[in-house]
Amino acid sequence: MTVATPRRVDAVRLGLTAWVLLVAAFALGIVAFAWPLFASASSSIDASHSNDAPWIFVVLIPLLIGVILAELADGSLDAKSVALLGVLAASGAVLRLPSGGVAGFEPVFFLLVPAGRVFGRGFGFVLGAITLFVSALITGGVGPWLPFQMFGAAWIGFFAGCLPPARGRIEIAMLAAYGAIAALAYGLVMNLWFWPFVSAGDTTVSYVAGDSLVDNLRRFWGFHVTTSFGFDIPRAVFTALFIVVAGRPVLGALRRVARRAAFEAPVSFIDASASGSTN
Amino acid sequence: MSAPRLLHPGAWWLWAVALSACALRTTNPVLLCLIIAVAGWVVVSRRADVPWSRSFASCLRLGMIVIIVRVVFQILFGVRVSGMTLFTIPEVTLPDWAAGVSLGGPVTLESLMAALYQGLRLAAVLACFGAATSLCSPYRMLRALPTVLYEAGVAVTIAFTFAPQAIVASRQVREARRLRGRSDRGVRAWTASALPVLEGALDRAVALAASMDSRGYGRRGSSSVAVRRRSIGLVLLGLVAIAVGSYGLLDPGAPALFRVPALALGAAALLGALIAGGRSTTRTRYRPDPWAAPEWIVSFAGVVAFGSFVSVSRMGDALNPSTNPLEVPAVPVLAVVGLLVAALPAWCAPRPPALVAPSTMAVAA
Amino acid sequence: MIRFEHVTITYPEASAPTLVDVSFEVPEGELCLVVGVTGSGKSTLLRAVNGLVPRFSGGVLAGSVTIDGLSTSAVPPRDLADVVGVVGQDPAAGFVTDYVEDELAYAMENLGVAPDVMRRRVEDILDLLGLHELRNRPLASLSGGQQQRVAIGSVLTAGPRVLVLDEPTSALDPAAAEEVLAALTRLVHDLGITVLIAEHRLERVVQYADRIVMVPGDGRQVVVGTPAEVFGQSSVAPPVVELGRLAGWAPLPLSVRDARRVAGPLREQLASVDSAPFSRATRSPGEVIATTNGLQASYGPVTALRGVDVEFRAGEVVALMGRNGAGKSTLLNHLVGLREPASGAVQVMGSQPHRLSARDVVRVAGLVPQDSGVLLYHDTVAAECSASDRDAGLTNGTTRTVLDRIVPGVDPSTHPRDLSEGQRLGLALSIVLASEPPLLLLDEPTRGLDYGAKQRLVAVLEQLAADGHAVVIATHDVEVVASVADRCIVLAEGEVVADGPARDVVVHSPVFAPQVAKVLAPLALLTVHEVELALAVASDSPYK
Amino acid sequence: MTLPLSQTAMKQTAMKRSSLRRARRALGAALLGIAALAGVVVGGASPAGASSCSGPIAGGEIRVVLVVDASDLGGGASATCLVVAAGTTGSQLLARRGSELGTGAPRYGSSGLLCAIDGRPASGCGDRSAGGFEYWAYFNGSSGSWVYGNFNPFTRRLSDGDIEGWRYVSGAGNGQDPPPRIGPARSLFPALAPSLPSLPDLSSLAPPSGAGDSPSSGARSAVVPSTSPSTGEARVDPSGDTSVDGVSSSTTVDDSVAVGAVALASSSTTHSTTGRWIGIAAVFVLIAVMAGGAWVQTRRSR
Repeated sequence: MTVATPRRVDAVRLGLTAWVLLVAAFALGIVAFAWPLFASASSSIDASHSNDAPWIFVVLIPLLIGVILAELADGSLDAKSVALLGVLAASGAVLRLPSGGVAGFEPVFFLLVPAGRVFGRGFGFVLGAITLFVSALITGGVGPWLPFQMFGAAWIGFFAGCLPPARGRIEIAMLAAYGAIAALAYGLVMNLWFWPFVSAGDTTVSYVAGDSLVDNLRRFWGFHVTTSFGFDIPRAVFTALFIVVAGRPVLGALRRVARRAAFEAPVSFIDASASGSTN
Repeated sequence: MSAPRLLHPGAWWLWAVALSACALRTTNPVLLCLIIAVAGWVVVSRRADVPWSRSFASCLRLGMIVIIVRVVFQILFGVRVSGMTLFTIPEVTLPDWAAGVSLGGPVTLESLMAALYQGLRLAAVLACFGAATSLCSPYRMLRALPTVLYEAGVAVTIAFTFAPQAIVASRQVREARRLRGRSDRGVRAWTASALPVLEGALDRAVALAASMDSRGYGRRGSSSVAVRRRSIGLVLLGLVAIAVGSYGLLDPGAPALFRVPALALGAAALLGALIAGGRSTTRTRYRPDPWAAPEWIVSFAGVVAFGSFVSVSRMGDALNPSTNPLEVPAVPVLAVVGLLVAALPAWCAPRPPALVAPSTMAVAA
Repeated sequence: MIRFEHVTITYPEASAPTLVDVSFEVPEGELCLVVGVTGSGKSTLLRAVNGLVPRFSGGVLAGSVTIDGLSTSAVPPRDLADVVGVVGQDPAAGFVTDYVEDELAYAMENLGVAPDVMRRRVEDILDLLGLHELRNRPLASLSGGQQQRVAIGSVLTAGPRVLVLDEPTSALDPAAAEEVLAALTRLVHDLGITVLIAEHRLERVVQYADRIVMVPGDGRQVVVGTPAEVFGQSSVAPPVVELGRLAGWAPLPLSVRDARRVAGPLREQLASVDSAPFSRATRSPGEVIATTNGLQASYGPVTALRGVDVEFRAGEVVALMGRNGAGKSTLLNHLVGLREPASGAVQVMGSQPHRLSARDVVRVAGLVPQDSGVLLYHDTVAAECSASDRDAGLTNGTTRTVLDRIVPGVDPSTHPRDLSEGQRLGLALSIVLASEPPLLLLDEPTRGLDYGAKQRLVAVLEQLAADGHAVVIATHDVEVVASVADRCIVLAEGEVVADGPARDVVVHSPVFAPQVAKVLAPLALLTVHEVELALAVASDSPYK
Repeated sequence: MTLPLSQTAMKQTAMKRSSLRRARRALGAALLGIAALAGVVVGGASPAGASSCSGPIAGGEIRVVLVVDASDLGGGASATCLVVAAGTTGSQLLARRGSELGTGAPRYGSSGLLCAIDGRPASGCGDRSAGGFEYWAYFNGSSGSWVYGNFNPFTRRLSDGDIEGWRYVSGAGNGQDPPPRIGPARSLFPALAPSLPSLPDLSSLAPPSGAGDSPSSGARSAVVPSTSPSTGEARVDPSGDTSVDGVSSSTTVDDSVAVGAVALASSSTTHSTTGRWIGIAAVFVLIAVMAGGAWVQTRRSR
């Protein structure tokens, strides 16, 4: 019974290419999400084809996610990881159902964070992406925002896997804090992408292309506060609460299965003819 | 009119994306309404009788909500453009931590119309997406994935299969709570039921993995070095192109070539990488969806519509009628014709077969 | 075909090896049955055949396992897919896709079989297993038997020479089990496939087996041989074999048919004896505890119950029988108040269960659901026990004492999900029993239990009935019904088609009759034990 | 297990029905929305009234001069003094000017970028050019010299005595872009004086101090009246506008602007509105047919 000190599982290992891709994806992600802030007045974003840029990203992001998934999958995504991914993604999607996918009550992270924690970064990344994809397909909520949600969730899972080692209460506290922050950041970033659409044109909180970064930030903050705090704060609180309440058993369950599925478990054949084979 | 079969999902998505691209190019309410109508018409006449075909309706509702939100937004935060004042709401200025934005003031017809147009455009885009999702089965979509994404696809399929069982399980667990003399209602019950469901799920995953393993999962030809090099090269090329593209997107000084073209190149390269990587696996597909005449027609219809919109936008402002001063939107005949072409799939696409839907989507409802 | 040579398997973090020095060989085209008590390592043995143990589970395998000349130490399971097909206990748990056809093709897709070949094989398998009318159905909409057949088909399409099944029929009703076994025998006889089956329900499979591998567990040597040889000495044996032993028949009959052939003399000998005194239904049912009248229930379009009138009395054990979907579970759910009757009334101890609060219901009626696992959601047995005490507001330790009465010696620190089937059922049962509900309902309690566990369960039920509980078991297991039930209610299409003393109902039903009754029909003897008694009487009857 | 199955089955059928119904309702709703929209579009814009820049201004009002330089578009440069409510934003000021001169409201891109003033340029918005971008650069001259305004006309609130300038430039989109060619002189504000009816004597006018580099004739004449306190203010504007510079600019707008104004006016009023309505009607008939067809189909598939 190694519940006390489980070895750090890394269900999906990251090769060099994977790392390159992830870094690139992260950079592109920043551009894709934050372009409204950096776009200058007369750059082509708001020139002739005014709203093309975000839609370009709507195409690019999924492609990038695809490439990353392919890279992560290449070899290191064995039956166990895939089965776990599928089942966890389904559970996440189901958890999301009672909230009807409404932003306010979003228990997705409550599963995603511990899973990323237990099964490692790569797994967290894939799980985040797949969970939101599945729940979108199940609730029929496929839309231009989907790639961005997948992307955001993927990173939440990823960084959950990057958290420093800790045990017991500290671990739970850390996860809860991370969950809350992640939830807030998620909402903020989603808004940042969505902002120019909802409030393009002439409102006091609307995105004005080419305005100074500070002013746009100010207006964005205004937009965020006035529109989304109502959802984001409760979501963050819920996530943290969930992790505090159910975090320990969930972690326990995940570690149990990590043990039972025997990732990296010692396998050996003692045999006259052949011996010492590995998985 | 071929025999009943499911059209290749790729065709539907091409069509839908082209249509939504049309919607993105215009704020002309007439055209936008026509786009929505076309999408609806095609969906109604070619959707299979399956749960996920409902998503179009929900997308329409969502669209309505978006319009309303956009208008309300305008009323609350709208900067007061001159024009015919409809009514006035008291001004409020939020505290500084909320960026000191000011709400309220006189609301003019012009501003409302502008908001309405924008909302309508978003609604139209949503309708297009809804059309795509309700027209093609997610399962087919997964089967159409490039083979390098096979693992991810399998994970999603498993999730589909498992989701309804998880729901059933959670109900059983809630009942079980009652059997143990605990309340089976309220958030607490819900949370408490989540854990056993999760545990069951995990046990299930282990069993599933064993079954997959013993059924040859992950038995793929080791991707040859050449192929691997090629796909990695493509990926890197794509990344560079994208980097350049997004730089050009943000810097006014950059030449036009550094913008959309670069990004398009990047996208193409990534797509190429995905497909090239696919060659390396020894996996085969059972009864892959054909790409035949109907597929060509459907995707072509979408492209035609888009083309018509592009040429119209070349000719003038008909696609973006002015709201200040408010003017009666012109109706560019060419665009209308293009959209009518986009409605052709309602007749050209094969009828879907009567298939029994798996319980996934149903239970999710 | 399958050769085990001095195989010893030790799991990681396990103190003792699970299998010790197992050696046997199964020639091509045989149907080999693996028997043994729960936890004896049957599953481990089966999973070692294609190398899932130790490759998947981790652990150490000493010795060698060779399949068709391939050693599992050299070839990983996925590369054995076209040599060995493995079907797990719960077929549904192994499904990857959502539609029958895709599921059948799945293995071949992994193997990279050419599309046209794939298509042909799928068609073949569809016909071979009689699945063709189900080809477009979603897997979730299939019955248990159909699912099991699809699971078998889904490994067969890879074209394996060996098929390994872990308890393929234990969760099925008799009819569905027949479907599956018929399909299996066809595979053995027509395709010459080697089949390795582990099964608790010996009475269902023994007659098809060419060879038996008996895993005694706790490190003793496995016994391999023909059924007759093995059952000559084995502790676990189907009733018909035990009857054969009792009557000293040789060779031991394995099927009802064989037994009937040689049972003539025994029947004559017993004909004189009036079976009444041995019918164990001497308990006098007490006052009425629960009644339903005109109970209707429906899920949307489908009607689950139509006008059911039954009553349950204190101190009787009632068996609820019928096909899957006949409405057994629905009736139980109504009795415990999980569902509100669409029309008609349910009365338990004079109150309507669905009106009661959760706390009060458990004092009136308790239900052990089909998957007893759902009752358990703490991480140790101890936690479960104390929690159940708290829930029912009992003095601490009550549940634990009940548990010790039912399954003694369960380590309180183990995780409920790591318990054996029998232990888990025991735990669930004791949680329900802790608050001593006068009405006790069990849904499929014997699923997955070996003979020993069943006998213990029967004993417990007897005890409960004696204590004045009204016990209702919904089950397919005719042997258990025969040995414990006083009254038997048969449901079909949501209607009560038979309600009377178990003996009368069971004996005259071709489906529900236990093996002994089938052998000795028209005599109304149900169990080997009764035959023993009857013989005792007959031997000193005036006729001799 | 049968009960989950039967339930899902039941749910499926139920959902199918409801989904069709929803789809139909949604289509209907869409049509309604369209009708409402069509109804609304009929309403036109009515220009707001204006008060005098040379006359006394009421409390809560401010005087602002707005310089618009469209020389690069073949238009002239003009300065207009306007009296507006305190807290008016730059965009509102532009709109107000448009309505006072009858040259129509400015055109904005959907991202909020100012595309055209007085209908110039007729199409395009911040397009690229050899020199970088062609766009309307925003300046503030309250300090007495033009400062490239890195601010947002929608949120920039004006105060009394502000001088705002727009020039259509071709530049990099930064402070290097050239300012309007009319200098932001205080003299652009007309002196407050009683209005005596007389005709302006344009010939006797001297170039203004601090007028921008190489002012065009149109530009010079435009600022003249305000520089000579003796004359200029005193005249009733034909358009009933008593604002002196309103007059001056309106009188001195060179032909191109006049033409532009006419064109713009016609474009907003006289061009075949009826034709458009017919087109719209046709499309909506089409939509109605589709919706009807869809409704029938869903009905049949029930």
